[in-house]
Amino acid sequence: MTRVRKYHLALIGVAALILVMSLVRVVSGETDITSSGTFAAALLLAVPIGLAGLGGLWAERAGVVNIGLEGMMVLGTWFAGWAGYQWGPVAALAAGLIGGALGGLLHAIATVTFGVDHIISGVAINLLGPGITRFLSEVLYKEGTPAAEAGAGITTSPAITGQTWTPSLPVFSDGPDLLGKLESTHWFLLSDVAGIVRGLTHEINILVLLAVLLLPLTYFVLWRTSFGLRLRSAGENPWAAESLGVNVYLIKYIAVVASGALAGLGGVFLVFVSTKYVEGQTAGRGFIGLAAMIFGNWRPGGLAAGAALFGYADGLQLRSSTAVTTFFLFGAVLLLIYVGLQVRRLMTNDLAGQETKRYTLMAAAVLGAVILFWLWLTVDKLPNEFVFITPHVLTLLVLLVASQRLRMPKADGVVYRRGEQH
Amino acid sequence: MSADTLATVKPAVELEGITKRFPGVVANHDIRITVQPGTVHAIVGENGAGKSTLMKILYGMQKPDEGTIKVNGTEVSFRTPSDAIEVGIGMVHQHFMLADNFTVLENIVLGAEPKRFGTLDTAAARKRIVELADTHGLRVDPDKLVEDLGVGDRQRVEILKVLYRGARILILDEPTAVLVPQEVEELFQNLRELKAEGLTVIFISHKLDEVLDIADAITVIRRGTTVASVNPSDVTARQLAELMVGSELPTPETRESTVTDVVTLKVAELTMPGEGERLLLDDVSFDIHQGEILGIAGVEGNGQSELIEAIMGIRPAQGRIELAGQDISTWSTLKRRESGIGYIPEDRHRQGLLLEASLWENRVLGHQTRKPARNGIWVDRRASKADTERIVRDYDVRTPGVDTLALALSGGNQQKLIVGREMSGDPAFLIAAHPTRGVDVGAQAAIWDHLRNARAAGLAVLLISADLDELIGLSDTIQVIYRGRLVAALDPSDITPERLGGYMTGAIAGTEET
Amino acid sequence: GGGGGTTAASQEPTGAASSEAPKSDLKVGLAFDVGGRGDKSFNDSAYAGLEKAKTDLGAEIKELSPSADGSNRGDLLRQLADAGYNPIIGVGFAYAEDVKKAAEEYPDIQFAIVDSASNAPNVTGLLFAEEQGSYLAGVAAATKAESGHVGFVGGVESDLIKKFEAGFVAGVKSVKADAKIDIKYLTPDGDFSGFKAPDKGKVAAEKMYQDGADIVYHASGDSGLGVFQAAAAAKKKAIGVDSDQRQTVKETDLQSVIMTSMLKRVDVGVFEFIKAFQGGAKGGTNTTYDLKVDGVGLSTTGGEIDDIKDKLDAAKKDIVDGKITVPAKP
Amino acid sequence: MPAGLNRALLTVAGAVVAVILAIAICSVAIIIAGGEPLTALTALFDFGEAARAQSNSIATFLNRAVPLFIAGLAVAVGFRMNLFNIGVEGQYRIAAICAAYVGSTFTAPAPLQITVIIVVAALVGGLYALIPAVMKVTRGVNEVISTIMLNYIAINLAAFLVRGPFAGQRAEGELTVSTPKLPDSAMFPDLNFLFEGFGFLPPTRGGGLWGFLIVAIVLGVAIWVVLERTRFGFNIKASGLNSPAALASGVNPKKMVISAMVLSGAIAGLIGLPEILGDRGAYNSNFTAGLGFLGIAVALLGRNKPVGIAIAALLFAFLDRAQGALQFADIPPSVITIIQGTIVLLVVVANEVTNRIALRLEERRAAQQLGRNTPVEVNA
Ligand SMILES: Nc1ncnc2c1ncn2[C@@H]1O[C@H](COP(=O)(O)OP(=O)(O)OP(=O)(O)O)[C@@H](O)[C@H]1O
Ligand SMILES: Nc1ncnc2c1ncn2[C@@H]1O[C@H](COP(=O)(O)OP(=O)(O)OP(=O)(O)O)[C@@H](O)[C@H]1O
Ligand SMILES: [Mg+2]
Ligand SMILES: [Mg+2]
Repeated sequence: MTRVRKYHLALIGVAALILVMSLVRVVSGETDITSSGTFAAALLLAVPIGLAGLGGLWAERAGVVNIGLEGMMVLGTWFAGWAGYQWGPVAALAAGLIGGALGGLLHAIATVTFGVDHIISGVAINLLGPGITRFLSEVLYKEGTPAAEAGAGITTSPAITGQTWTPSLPVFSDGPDLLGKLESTHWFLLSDVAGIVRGLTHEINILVLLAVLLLPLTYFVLWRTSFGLRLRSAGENPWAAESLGVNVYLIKYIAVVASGALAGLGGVFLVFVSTKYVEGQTAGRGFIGLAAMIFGNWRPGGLAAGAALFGYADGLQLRSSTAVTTFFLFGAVLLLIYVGLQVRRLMTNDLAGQETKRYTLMAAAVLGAVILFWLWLTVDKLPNEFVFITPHVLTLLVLLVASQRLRMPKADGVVYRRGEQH
Repeated sequence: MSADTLATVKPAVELEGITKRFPGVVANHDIRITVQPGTVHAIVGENGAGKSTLMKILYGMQKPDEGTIKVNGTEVSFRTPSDAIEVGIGMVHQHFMLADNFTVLENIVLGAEPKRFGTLDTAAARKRIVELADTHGLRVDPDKLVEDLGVGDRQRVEILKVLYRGARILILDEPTAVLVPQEVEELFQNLRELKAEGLTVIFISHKLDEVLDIADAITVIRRGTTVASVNPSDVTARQLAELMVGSELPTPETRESTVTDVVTLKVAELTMPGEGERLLLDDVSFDIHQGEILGIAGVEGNGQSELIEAIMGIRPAQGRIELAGQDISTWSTLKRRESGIGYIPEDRHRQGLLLEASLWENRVLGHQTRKPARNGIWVDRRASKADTERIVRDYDVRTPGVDTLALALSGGNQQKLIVGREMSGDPAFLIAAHPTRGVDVGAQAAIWDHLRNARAAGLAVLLISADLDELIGLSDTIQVIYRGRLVAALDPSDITPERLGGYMTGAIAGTEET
Repeated sequence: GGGGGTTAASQEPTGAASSEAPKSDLKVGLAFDVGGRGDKSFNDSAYAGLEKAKTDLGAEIKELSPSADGSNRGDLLRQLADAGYNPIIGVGFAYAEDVKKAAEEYPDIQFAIVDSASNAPNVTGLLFAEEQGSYLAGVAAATKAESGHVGFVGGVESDLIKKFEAGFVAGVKSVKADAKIDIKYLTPDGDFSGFKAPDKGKVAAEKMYQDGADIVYHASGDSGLGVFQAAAAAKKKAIGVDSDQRQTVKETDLQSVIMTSMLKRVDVGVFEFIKAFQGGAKGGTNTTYDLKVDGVGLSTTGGEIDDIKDKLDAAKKDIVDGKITVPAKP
Repeated sequence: MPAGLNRALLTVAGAVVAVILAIAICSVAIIIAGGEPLTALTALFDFGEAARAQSNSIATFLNRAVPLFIAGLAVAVGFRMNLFNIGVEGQYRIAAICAAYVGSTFTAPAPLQITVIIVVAALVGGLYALIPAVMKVTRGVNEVISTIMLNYIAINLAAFLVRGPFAGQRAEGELTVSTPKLPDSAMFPDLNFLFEGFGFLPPTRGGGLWGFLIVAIVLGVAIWVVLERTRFGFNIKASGLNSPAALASGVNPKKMVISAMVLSGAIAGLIGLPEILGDRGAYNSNFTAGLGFLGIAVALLGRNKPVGIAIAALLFAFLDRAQGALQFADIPPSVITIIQGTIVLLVVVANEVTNRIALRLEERRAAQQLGRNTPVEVNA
């Protein structure tokens, strides 16, 4: 019952969001707000973040904080590049997964077996990941090696051989491309929806498909199977799990290794996009993924929303520095909607007591809306540095509004020892 | 049950020469116990006697260093709890082992999940749980989150967990510590039913009259060794206690009233909103006078913790709190403590101690801004250590020294340190929440003496305890708290634990007597 | 990470054993920019020059890479100096200060710095007129782009990359004053991940192509791969940078989209400096490798700009003759 | 106190074993890379032939340790109360650029000028750390994410400032963007005279030993005193060990979060100063980045205690210094990063193991002295 309602609420929310976006697009004339290109870019940029976040989710649901995602992702990129140039994309996928999983295994050994503080172990892995990969490059890709002949340098692997498959939604997003045609008409709402759908279905990387499928799969495994129940119990109350005969150590090992593999998969994705390993190409995405997961309240759906927000903001700023200023307008509209809702609530039921606080909040919201609107009118183009931080600022703002509802697994980050309850 | 029938049936559990050593401690030494099937077998002993350790060994959570375990006549050796579950042993732990964020159903099926096509078959699980609950009279809502449940419900969930696994031998480690008499009676009713169905129950409790009430056989453990096996019909509670400790039983009786008419603490119209419409505290008002101990009786979760925390300024609440005529309701916790409020928290490990810090640092805790701990912006280490030594002496804290880490002390000694600390600095008002919970009889008596002496010297005390004997014995007045309201004021001199329990569970409607 | 760039120049790395080389007591030290030896780019280009000095001039060489955060640049220079190397070359403008300090400390040793000017008596600044080469790239782009719409993707918004942008814009405008030029940088100055983000390069270039740009010029290191991919997907063209990327990029489908590349001959600069040192030259001057000395230029592999050779040559001549001054700042 | 001594000895033994193990593991890596582990080891200790090379090496080593030490301190202050200030990275960048700029706007006698710069740096770092602190106490925002986000924001902000409002003059052909040069009175006097004192050849200024070392030592002692001897330090420790207990004891958790975070940020603000006041004389785009992240490793390695952090910083700096030396020996310098990561991991594992042994010993000792380990004789 409640689940159905939640699901409906989410749908209504998405619909409302698209409506507002469409409105903002029409008012500002920035087509990139809902263009298929932006959404394709958002998908491209969101996937590695989402995969890292999924990695974090698996580990933290089992009670192990994984701040080493970045290091594991780096391992994933290197191994994917190394295997990919020799044996093709499938090998790259497998090797990247294994590389990340090895990082996860290290984390598991340190935190689960030796009871090392999770943050410390993660930090060490973040040091080790780049160190090991650089070392491997220095050994395997140095001048005179076969790899170097094939185009490797110390900072890059040779390109992956073979093709990866990029399917599209037939007829709608490809060939006749009905959605593309609809998008180019720039009709209110219709074109926006068409652009969004087309962006998400046109020539998508096969790994994107895999990554997107991993979200419901993770939900299914963690919330619908007995294995998932055991895994989550290790994050909520490992002692209870232990007392019921659950092998908590094993569960944690599996979870953390899977976590590393998922982060590694994020690395593989980066390699597939750039067709080769490029040193430093992860650029902190492991951390952002972790943030997306916390943002998403340790749930796959929320995590996807966090990654999507980040990817969207990043894609939009990359495509159009000016479109970013419409976020001012967007914020103003949201604040006005908030005020509207509050006013309606005031009309219908008069709750005494908290009135002054509510009025101040509303006044602040109105003021904020006015300021944002004024900013939107006056600012044509932000300095690039401010454009670059759009996703980060948005994340912070959303957290400011929503973070009090977050609830992390109860035994997350707790060092668990068999037979020692604290 | 006659002796002949017992002899023909194989014992459900036989423990032979069990020995378990921890670093520095021999928790169990050559333990021998035989438990007959279809009986309730009680194990009693002081704190730290080794009861829980023994049960953990029987449940496969710890491995014995020596000795053999036989279940239904066959020797077994457990590596993990699953091995024990396999042969039909289930355990309800001293501290609840539940995941708060899971539903009742999830907690119950964890580790023994019914599956369908690889997924968790919740429908089947729900059906089975409802069935079990019905047959054993253990009513629960399988889809509720455990965090929303009261203690009694949680206890039932724990028992269901065990039954769900088809256990024929149940271990209950101090199941009644947190229950009110009515709930205890309910539990015992359940246990009798289980027994009638042929299940075996091993039962641990410090409450000896309960033991005598329910048990078919009793084993006494002292310092890790079985010292006696007795028949409940042959002993009195007092004899049993003397077997446990080898000394006289103390009683928590107040001698003469020392209540004055000076109000030390005045609480007026204290209200604390909860989630939604429910109020955690609803218009709570009372006075405590100099030299008075006010006992608060109530089933856990009816607002006691909130009341304490509101008075301490840890949680915000509306209403007025006055200490010696001064309104302190807007003060910080620190200022309240400085102005003379002492606080013995209900959970010493959570709120009372820094386990990984030394004793003298624990002495400083809560007294950072006062002598002897304070010296300007500095912590006065020398004076703090000296004063800790005084507490160790006066309160008989058994420790090698004041630099020892708090975690190296036994529970009773930790509690004595906390009591000593909170009595230091001449408090005018003391909150004592479960001051003797889980503390053995010797330490209990010492703590009661300290409370009585301080009261005689004019201390006002707010006493909260689940131990109704303690509450009745120590208090000058008892207030009953029920769903955040004070529903009855009672005179401890003419109240029985049973009647008190009636008020606490709402079975008797609140009337203002006295 | 100073340079925007990819591979070393066209000359063959000579693997000749040093025993065959003429003997001399020349000891040359070189300190790379972050990324270090083997980056197939800026650093390797410098190394090619160094290696040529080894084979042609019989120099003993030592090359060092800095730590990942570049904090030990100054230290590397001193270590080379202490070990008796002379001359010593710092690769990348990030060395400017450290070279200056080291030069003061070791007045008897000659230093060179790539990509930065210097006025110290024993330092030679090896400068490249990226804006001139980029101007030609701009001319080529504007001439070839039928839509009159081109783009520029910069890796990091540093002043060095802005030189590329300035020259490119000037070149385009010289052909079509009303041309539309999209410009995008991937990261701000100080965050060098913009040289290592092919995905971002791809997104930025994709947008330009979708908006109608025909040709996109990149100065974004490894991120350029993304630009080429976007070009291939849009079936349009791109311009490479630093080295002849049509040769150094191994993927055949990407090679064909690289219309030309703006060459920056760091190898030439390094080698010429060492040679001059051997000839007894002293520092205190800045040498600019510009169009005149072919320190910068356009590559012709693939022959896609052969048809506009005249136009390019004319532009080049105007610059060399000083008729056109290409701006170095946007 | 023998228990304490025991523990210290155990800890040291554990750390030594861990370092040796780490070196062994890396030796394997070096052999795989076709190198000689022994050569690598000598390279670690090879401070050069010439007297000048040696003093340069020592200066490099110590100069690297100073910011690492300060970064470790900054991180540790938060970590001691389970406050994960991942934002040291951003805090020190913002602080460094503001301090460098403010310092360049006026000229005063050296002590005053330097003091002002240090104060500005601490102030800005503290203020920047105040943002996540306020977000945490008012809105419950997890400081790990907020500080990660603020790091990116700080990097961009610094890039904006150094090119825009805070940009200084540049020579023609100079591509490094930089704040205006600091006046000479802002440069911290170096400690090169020490070399003479020890009979080494003093390095020249720039390559010399930064005077900020003194500030770091003073800071370390001050932080030690604050953490170990004052009420504030006690409250931090209590909050870290058991926050509900601290709360019940009257410690205001919000105030603690804010003050610890601000203190952490203020210390973080100083991380960039050794480099700016000792060498560069300005903030520029080559300013050393990543010290905040290394600080986390250093703090954890040093178990969040000033002395430990000092040792950890020296160890890291010692290893970092060898990057050049290793290349002279034709060994990939990335083994240093591997050694560092391995050491962090192994040392914390060793810590964990020895800690457990020490606690065991302590419990046993307590039990023995109380005679609890002898079961009573029972006359059944
Ligand atoms: N894991 C452990 N490590 C070290 N010592 C332990 C451990 N568990 C128990 N002990 C010791 O074993 C002794 C017996 O403890 P146990 O918990 O069995 O006592 P108990 O009889 O259950 O006491 P209580 O009545 O307080 O529950 C205690 O003195 C305790 O010090
Ligand atoms: N899991 C454990 N690991 C280590 N030591 C333990 C463990 N459990 C108990 N102890 C030790 O047991 C002793 C306390 O035992 P005791 O049973 O007397 O108190 P307690 O019953 O645990 O206190 P409480 O009533 O709070 O549970 C201490 O020395 C404590 O360190
Ligand atoms: Mg106990
Ligand atoms: Mg027990």
